[in-house]
Amino acid sequence: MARSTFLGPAVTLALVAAVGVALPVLTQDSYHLDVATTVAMNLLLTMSLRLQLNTGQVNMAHISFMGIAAYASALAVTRLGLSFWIALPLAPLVAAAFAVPIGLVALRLSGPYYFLVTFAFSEVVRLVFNNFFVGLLGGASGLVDIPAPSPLLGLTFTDKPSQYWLMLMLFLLGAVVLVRLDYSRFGLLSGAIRQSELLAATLGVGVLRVKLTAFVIGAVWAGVAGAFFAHSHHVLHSSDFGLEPMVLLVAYTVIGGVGSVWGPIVGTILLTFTSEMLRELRAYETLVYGLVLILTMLFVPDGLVSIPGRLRRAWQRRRAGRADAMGVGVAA
Amino acid sequence: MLLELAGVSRRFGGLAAVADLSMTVAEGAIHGLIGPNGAGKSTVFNLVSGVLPVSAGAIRFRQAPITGLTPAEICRRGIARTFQATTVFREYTVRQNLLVAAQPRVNDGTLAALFRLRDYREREAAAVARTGELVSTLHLDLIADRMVAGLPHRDQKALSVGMALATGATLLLLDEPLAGLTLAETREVMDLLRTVRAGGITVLLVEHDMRAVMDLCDRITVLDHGTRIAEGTPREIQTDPAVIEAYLGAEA
Amino acid sequence: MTSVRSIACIMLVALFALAPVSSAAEKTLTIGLLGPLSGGAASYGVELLRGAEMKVDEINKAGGLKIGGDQYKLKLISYDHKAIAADAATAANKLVFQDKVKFIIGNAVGATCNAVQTVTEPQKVLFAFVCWGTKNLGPDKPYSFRSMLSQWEAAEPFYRWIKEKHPAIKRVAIISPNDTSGLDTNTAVVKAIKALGFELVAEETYERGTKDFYPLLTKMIAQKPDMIDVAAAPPGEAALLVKQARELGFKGAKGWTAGTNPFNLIEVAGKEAAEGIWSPVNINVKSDFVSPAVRKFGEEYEKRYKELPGVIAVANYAAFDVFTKSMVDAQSVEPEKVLTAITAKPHDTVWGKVVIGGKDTYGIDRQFLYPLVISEVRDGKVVDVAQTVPAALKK
Amino acid sequence: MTLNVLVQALLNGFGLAMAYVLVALGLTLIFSILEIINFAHGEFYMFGAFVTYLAFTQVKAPFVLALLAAIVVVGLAGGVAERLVFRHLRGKTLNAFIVSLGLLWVMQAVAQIIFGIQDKSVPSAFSGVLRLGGVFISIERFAVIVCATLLIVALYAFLEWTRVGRAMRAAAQDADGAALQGVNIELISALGFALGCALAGASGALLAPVLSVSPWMGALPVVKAFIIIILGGMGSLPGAVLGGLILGVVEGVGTLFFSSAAVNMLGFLMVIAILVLRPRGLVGGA
Repeated sequence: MARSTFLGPAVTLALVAAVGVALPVLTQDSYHLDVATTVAMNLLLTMSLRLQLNTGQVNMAHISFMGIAAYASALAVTRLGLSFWIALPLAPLVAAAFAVPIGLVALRLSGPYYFLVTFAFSEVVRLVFNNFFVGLLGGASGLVDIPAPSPLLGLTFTDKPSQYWLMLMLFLLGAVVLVRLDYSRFGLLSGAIRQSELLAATLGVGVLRVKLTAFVIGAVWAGVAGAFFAHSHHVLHSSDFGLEPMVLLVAYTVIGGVGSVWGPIVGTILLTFTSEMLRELRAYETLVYGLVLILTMLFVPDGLVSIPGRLRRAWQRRRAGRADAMGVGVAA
Repeated sequence: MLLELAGVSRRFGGLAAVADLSMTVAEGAIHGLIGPNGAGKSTVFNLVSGVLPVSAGAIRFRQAPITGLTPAEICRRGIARTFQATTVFREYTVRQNLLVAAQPRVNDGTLAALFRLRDYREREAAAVARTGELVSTLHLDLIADRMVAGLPHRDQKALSVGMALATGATLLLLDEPLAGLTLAETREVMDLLRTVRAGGITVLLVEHDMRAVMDLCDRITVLDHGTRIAEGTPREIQTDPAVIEAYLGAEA
Repeated sequence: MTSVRSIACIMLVALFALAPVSSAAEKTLTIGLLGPLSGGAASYGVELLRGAEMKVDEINKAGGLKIGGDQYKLKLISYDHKAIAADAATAANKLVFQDKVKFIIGNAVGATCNAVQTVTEPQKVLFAFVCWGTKNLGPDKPYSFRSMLSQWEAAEPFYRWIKEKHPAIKRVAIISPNDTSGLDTNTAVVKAIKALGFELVAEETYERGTKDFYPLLTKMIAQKPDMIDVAAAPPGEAALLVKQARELGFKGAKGWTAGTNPFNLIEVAGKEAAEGIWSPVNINVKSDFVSPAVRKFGEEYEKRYKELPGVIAVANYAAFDVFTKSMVDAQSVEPEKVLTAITAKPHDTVWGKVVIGGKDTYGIDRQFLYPLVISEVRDGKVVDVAQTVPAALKK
Repeated sequence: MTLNVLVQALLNGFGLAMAYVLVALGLTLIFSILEIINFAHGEFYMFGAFVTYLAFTQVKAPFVLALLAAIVVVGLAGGVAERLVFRHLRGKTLNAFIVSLGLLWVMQAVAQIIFGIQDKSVPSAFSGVLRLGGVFISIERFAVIVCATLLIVALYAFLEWTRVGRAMRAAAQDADGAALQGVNIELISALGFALGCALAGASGALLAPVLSVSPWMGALPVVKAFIIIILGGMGSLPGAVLGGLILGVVEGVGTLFFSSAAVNMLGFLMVIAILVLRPRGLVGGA
């Protein structure tokens, strides 16, 4: 977890918030706002996914927790008559209730087995959304007519700008929590586990505890994104929580850089722009997008966010090289 | 006795890396563990630190059994170790490496961390303070904030010993801390080990530099093919025929 | 300094002066299109696109549309949503708010239509599609049209024809993919079967992309059906179903209620397996039942794309036809006016006469109704055997 | 539920199982040597199918030649992919996942651009149907069972009795250990990756005439391969065969009693159950 960002966590976070706040002032175009809302939602999803990827393994179930919370929130509002503002905090807890058992199972495994058990779980959840409890979940034609968030303190959330503001606030809340976590002992330990799980264990770090915490906190914030998604898209379908959207989230996070809490932000924004730009290319879109993934991973394995760090270290090494030559060693 | 191994063995398939080994380590001593390559020294470290489960026998620390505990639990009981191939967190700075090791007994309470509760802040401050002390005792001040990946091998070795100390352990298992060091650096680390012993910390030392072992250790256990062939003071070990035979091959 | 500024002003004034002088200004009307253009369901998306391109090029070659004193050239913008609901909503947003389209003609794969409608209905954008979900049309969705006969229009007349021409068939087994259109097709076919006195012996669904149907077919054949209807299976999978059914010893009749492209089915399944399969919804561009316009369309399509068109390509071609003719009738490109023009009277299209109906099924007249041609595959060729005209057209 | 139907259901299950075992063996071979899961493994299966499609339609090659062509061409492509891309990613789970995801999209897009979007049939060297009492199986499928089994036996022989094969198994057990014994790891991992892809290509070639070809045909077989290696245990050849048979029986017989969605879910629930009880899979291979 590279602590040494240039500007320190608080300033960087403020910068991100400033850009987010400035955006609706710059453009009222609903398409831009829609893309911006999706980006803000994906930022929350990738930052919470990074928490878990940072321990070094690919978790394919993250999108399922988003789905579970989305359906839970939609049903809480449409069937139980709860207000959105009650469903919003409850839905992530439902996701967490699923995340604890699955986490305990998955985290005892490593490498490919972890990937496969989370993949298996995500497919079971997708199949349930598509084929089972059809009366409740809407089955293959999806859950439709999910109302927009009910008004709060006189504010309504039915149009694009207001939904953007809501998602931006949810993202910033999540970002603050995730950044504080990252710059705390928890962040230090999960980064240590990623670099060498054995060394961390022999130094007294409760590896399973840290990993499970990352897994469940990740599921909670994915749940928040899910609740928002349900009430802003008004339609839920199993294809939104299948393999394709999940691998995209992993790509945003790893291309951005798993090693730093800022990695997913860089990855999500750049890759979302790339795919929107490539939208006209149709069949060539997936071709170019695939090449972008391959080339980035080969030339920048630690993700785009590691580039400034690498440049600075190269500069530092050149400076230090001169220092050693002058005999300023360590213990002399 | 601080550490006791009773009839400990570890088999990999047919091969017995450690066979029915019994030995004890006195508190406050520097206890040498020597033997030719493949004698099972690193395996003993892996068994004591919980990285490998024993095939048979029991290990007791302060009279309490620790066989079967996880490496993290054993570390919290007070046993820290380094690895033969110096393993450190390469993407972290020196200070961050020490900080990871500095709080084994603190539960990594994330909620506490989240809301910066008072006791979390105190323990965090204590850890940072301890890290500061260690940086100076290990003379790592100049490179304290440099990324470990770029550091020369000797600094990384010093850091790995420092991290073992940072856990606040009372028993250190050091796996060849002097390997690859110059004469000056070897003397430097030996002084460090003496100050560590003076601070009441016990050291179990695996090392091939015989002069350093004979100079440093209070007692020495000699392993060959996984079993104990001798134990005693440095002088006794130097004159023990079984040891000479194991090291120099059947001369006579 | 001042001289430069004054020259600039004079030029500006001149520019404005010129603008209103030219009367018949050349304008562009942008029309949007969505669909799965990659992934498993891509054959639907690409056929929609090709049908649209054919009509747009045809109109532009003939000089465009003459509306309200202006000459409009058509511009087509299409986006790929890979059959993912959230992607479809984002693409729709881009079309409506970025590209400022007022008409989206063409979309496929059920769940994506619901998602797109959350954008097009509030923005009063006219939206024509071939999605088969029953919830896609309704009084609460006045700006949405289905440009192709769906299972609700085809199942009942199809099974009525079977009852009359093949009375021996009593026991029917049906199978479809387990997505929106698949499940809706099964529901419609079951309703028609029960209403006409057939016996439903098996109703199965499969995960889209399945290729090995031996297990499912074994279960269905064990019920001894007289006929297997591969309902909403796309051409590739329908071909594998009939081929494998034959391998498993099934000798009975074969139906394909949602048969969109029998030529592709014959190519993949082979002549023997495809022999005798009936489908009510497809269009055979080569048969003598159809109007010369369709035959011409089929030839041009085959020349341009080296493949025979499926019914979806013809449907979207006809949808563009109806929409553009209505714009000329209404002499406006305002969705409200074009909407009234579309629903005002029947239209002459490549299908022949098309009426906008379906009130009894959906509660609103937004379904393209045109003659239903039932075809049969004989010795590798698609032969039209019957034609039924929807009640609304008889008036 | 007559006996005929039950026997037919069992035969359906075993029918194509061996071909999916080939895909699983390729996946587990690559994993054990390079410690990465090749997410694009299904696309090499598709590649093999299209090579056979071209061999039959353009060159009218006989069945065996088309199968060999698929194995060689896809194997070479696998070797090139390893040399260019995958050898830098040994053990880097996250990076390897993203690279193989990128490769998946590239291969699907290229196939769509070259071969278009409509499913295509591959003429089969075998026609006609075998009828044993009330039970049916097309000769085409019977050929798949025979060829796939022969290929598995050949692979087993190669890994057991040839020098390169044993070196591969050594590298699979412990890459560093093998390197110490003079095994040329660079060469072996390239050959291993090539062989893994060739196995998938062979499966694609065998199944192309039975199941038709399309650019997206690789998605389902790779999921089946995932399930098979979990049932059988990663890295064990007999385990993969056992896993393939179990999955075949579950799908063949299960479909008689449950909906296809429920049978699909059963496959994934088995994976979860096994990983909870035995984290290394049933047979618990290397």
